Amino acid sequence: MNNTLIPFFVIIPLASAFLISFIGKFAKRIIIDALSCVSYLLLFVFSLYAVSLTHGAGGMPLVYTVGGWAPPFGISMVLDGLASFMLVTVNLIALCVIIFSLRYMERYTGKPKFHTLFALMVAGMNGVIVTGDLFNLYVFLEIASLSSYALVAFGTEAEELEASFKYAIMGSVAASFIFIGIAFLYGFTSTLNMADMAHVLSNKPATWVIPFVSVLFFMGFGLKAALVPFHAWLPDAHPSAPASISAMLSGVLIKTLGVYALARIFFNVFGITPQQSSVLMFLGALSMLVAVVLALSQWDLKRLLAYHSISQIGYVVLGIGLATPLGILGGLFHLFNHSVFKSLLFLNSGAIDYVVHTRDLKEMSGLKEKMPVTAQTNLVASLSIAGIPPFNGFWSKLIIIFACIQSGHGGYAIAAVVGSLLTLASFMKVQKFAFLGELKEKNKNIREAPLSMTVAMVVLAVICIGGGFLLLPSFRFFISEAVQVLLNGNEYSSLVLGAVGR
Amino acid sequence: MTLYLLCLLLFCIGLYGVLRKRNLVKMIVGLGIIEYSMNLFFVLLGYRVHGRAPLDARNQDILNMVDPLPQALVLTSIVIGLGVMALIIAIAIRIYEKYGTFDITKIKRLKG
Amino acid sequence: MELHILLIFMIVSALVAIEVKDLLSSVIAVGATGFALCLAFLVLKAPDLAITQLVVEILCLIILIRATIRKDIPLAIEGRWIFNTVATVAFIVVFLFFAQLALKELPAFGYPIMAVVKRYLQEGLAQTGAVNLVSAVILDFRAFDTLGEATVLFTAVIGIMAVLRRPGRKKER
Amino acid sequence: MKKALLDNPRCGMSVIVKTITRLTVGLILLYGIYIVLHGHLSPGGGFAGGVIIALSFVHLMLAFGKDFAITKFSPNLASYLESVGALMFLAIALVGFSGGAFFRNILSKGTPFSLFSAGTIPLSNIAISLKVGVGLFAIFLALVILEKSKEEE
Repeated sequence: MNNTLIPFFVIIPLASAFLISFIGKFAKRIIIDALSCVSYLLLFVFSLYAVSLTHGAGGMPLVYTVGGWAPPFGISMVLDGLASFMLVTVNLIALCVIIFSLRYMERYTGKPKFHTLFALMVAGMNGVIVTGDLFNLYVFLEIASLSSYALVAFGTEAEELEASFKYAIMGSVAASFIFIGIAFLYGFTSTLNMADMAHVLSNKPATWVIPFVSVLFFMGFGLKAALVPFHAWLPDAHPSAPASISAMLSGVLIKTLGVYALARIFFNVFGITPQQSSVLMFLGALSMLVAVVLALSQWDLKRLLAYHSISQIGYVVLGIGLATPLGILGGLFHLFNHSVFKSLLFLNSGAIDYVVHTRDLKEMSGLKEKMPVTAQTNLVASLSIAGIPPFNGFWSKLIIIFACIQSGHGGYAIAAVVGSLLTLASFMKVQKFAFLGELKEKNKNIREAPLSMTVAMVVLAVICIGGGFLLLPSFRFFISEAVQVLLNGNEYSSLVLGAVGR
Repeated sequence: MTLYLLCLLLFCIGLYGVLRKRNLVKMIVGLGIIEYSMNLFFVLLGYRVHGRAPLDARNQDILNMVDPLPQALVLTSIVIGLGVMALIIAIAIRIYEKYGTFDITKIKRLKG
Repeated sequence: MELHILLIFMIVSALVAIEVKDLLSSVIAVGATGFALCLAFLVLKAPDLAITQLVVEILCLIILIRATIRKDIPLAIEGRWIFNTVATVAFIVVFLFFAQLALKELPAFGYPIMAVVKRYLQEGLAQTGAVNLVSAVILDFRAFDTLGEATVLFTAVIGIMAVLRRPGRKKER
Repeated sequence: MKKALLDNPRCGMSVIVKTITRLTVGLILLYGIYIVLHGHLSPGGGFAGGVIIALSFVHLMLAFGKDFAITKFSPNLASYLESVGALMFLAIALVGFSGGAFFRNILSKGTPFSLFSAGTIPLSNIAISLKVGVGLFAIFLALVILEKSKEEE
């Protein structure tokens, strides 16, 4: 009964959220912090165990039927290579971010509410990842989105509220597109289970339904992933949130709700067509270039990072959109790497904000001598995001560029190289203005950020340096099994339905 | 068919309200209309002619029922809509408190 | 037929809600749309939804009216309205055209496929013991959705408490 | 103290509204409880019933003024009770593990059409109604308190 593990990815954060809200009024701070940390640690350990389970199962997914109702009658949860890959990414970042937040969030009031909302966000993301049911995916997507709307406005200052309002409106419109798409699919196939739906769709000819639903899903999940024509909310929402939340939003939320859901539905339910794949590639390349150009002119550190999130999401979508083994490998590997270094960069900006009380690049300079750990980790992350060897970002970008050339899309390869160079320029600016140069007079008395914050940053920096080792043959199964799930396409349905009885 | 199209027209009207109006309350109203239309659309998909409500009775005259699954899903969706709506209204009230207006052209502090 | 009338009424009241200048009138017009939706649910044989929609609508209206009452600031006159109208109408026409193509491939109105649902109808009472099949679906067959739904509401409540609390930040030392 | 608050003409609406509220609010509450308990037998269920229960309190508050409700019920207490409801529902789901699966309906199904039937469904309805009713009332209370603190500033 290995599959009994699967529902706990949702149960643990939910129970943690409810319990924190229950005891939050009278329990000591330390108990709440400990409860929170222990639950994310458990989740991380479980997700590592899930990787070994899926590896042991040898390409077969594990299926858990909630309430004992076999699919398609009840809701099933599916754990395969892609799901366990995403679970590790999400829960790793969540663990690091919550350790960082223990001190950082002391600046805000209402810390139990923060812990509750954070746990609900993690529960929503884990739910999206493990679910095998389309409507269930929508419900968990709404949980994660709703908690992120509230977390963006957590400081309750004017700008934060405004950004949150904009984000909430755009997010709800996106959700309504997704809902209408699900309604069309239900009317057409009369089932909601993704495996069963893939089975029905492959046997039922359709000319207009699938393209129409694809456009609805491109708009809906594209808004959630902040691909370029739909990106307007992100540069407001991500900088306005507390730094640890920005790290979660940019690091994993847009990827889980946007890229993962998009990939799962297009590859495994629809069985991707060349048209859909070219739309994905075009959106990816467009986001990659437009966002990085916009980022160059930013002087607000967090805003600059937010634009880079859009740009890097472009790389991921470009890689996945190629739909070749090498392209998907690069896309998914970049997804993992971007989660790590972008959350590290946001945590750095949070540490600077905590110590110097500013986000403006012109206000900070020469922080290197006073904040060595932040400066070094930031250097590592900047080199990773710019794609300098031997950091992890280099390997994934290299694979994506190779995959573009291999499949005959030379133009996209050049675009990827240009985007990478512009990223490097933009981060050289960050290094120059934030860490090098003369220390400002008013910053003479600052000290390095507290220990819990630096620990989280150092862990992420180590992963940035060592990330390239994931490509070694003995570790490669972590990513290559996820790639295999997407390459299987429509066979997902027979694999999942076949695994139910076991 | 006409019913579906009318329903999607209602969806477009809501979308117009959200995207084109420059007032927070109007945007919330537009969002409400979007939610009505999407819920109605899903329930329309499950309707069956001469069907009856999905409740078992002791002595049944009409045997075919309408599809209960869309109704269950829309029940979920109504409650989700209520939650989203309430949160957005709360944020709008806080914005009104800070700026003293619901007019978005006077609020715009962020560049976008 | 009555559905057509209800839908046209909903469209008209939605247009009024979007276009009217006074905010309170707008909120009341959207309330009218909601109650028409409630009637439409009754016509569509969905009594559960009608009850839920009715009470949710009342609650939403109370909150919205409290938010907008005494704040009837006239709307700013918008520039470029010709461009906006043309763009909007063009979008609606394109959207409805493609939707119409896709809708042709769905089963006709009133004749759903009901492949999965057949089993709910046949065995629902025996398997779950619930006479109300919608209840059986949301609390037994698809109870996990309901957990999610309850969590959404919980999130909304905690989120509202978090957004409305003051002060948001502690004073800097 | 309570009596004084209730009859104070300066808070809340007019005497007519207050009198009618006194007569109807109990009925509304009872109707909500009925809807919850008969969720598996007739249309309605935990959500609709929970909202009706919340509405009966909102009704009381609108008629008798803010101070009346705030003295008896704080948003903190409300969110406390709400998490009780949420934990109850999660516990019902977890108890299903003893029957072999998460959310398995383990109790006896009973005879159809009777109040005590359908296994865990009525229990879930009660948990949800507690959560929804208290949660929505907490939202309303929080908004009212916000307005009140604004007036005082």
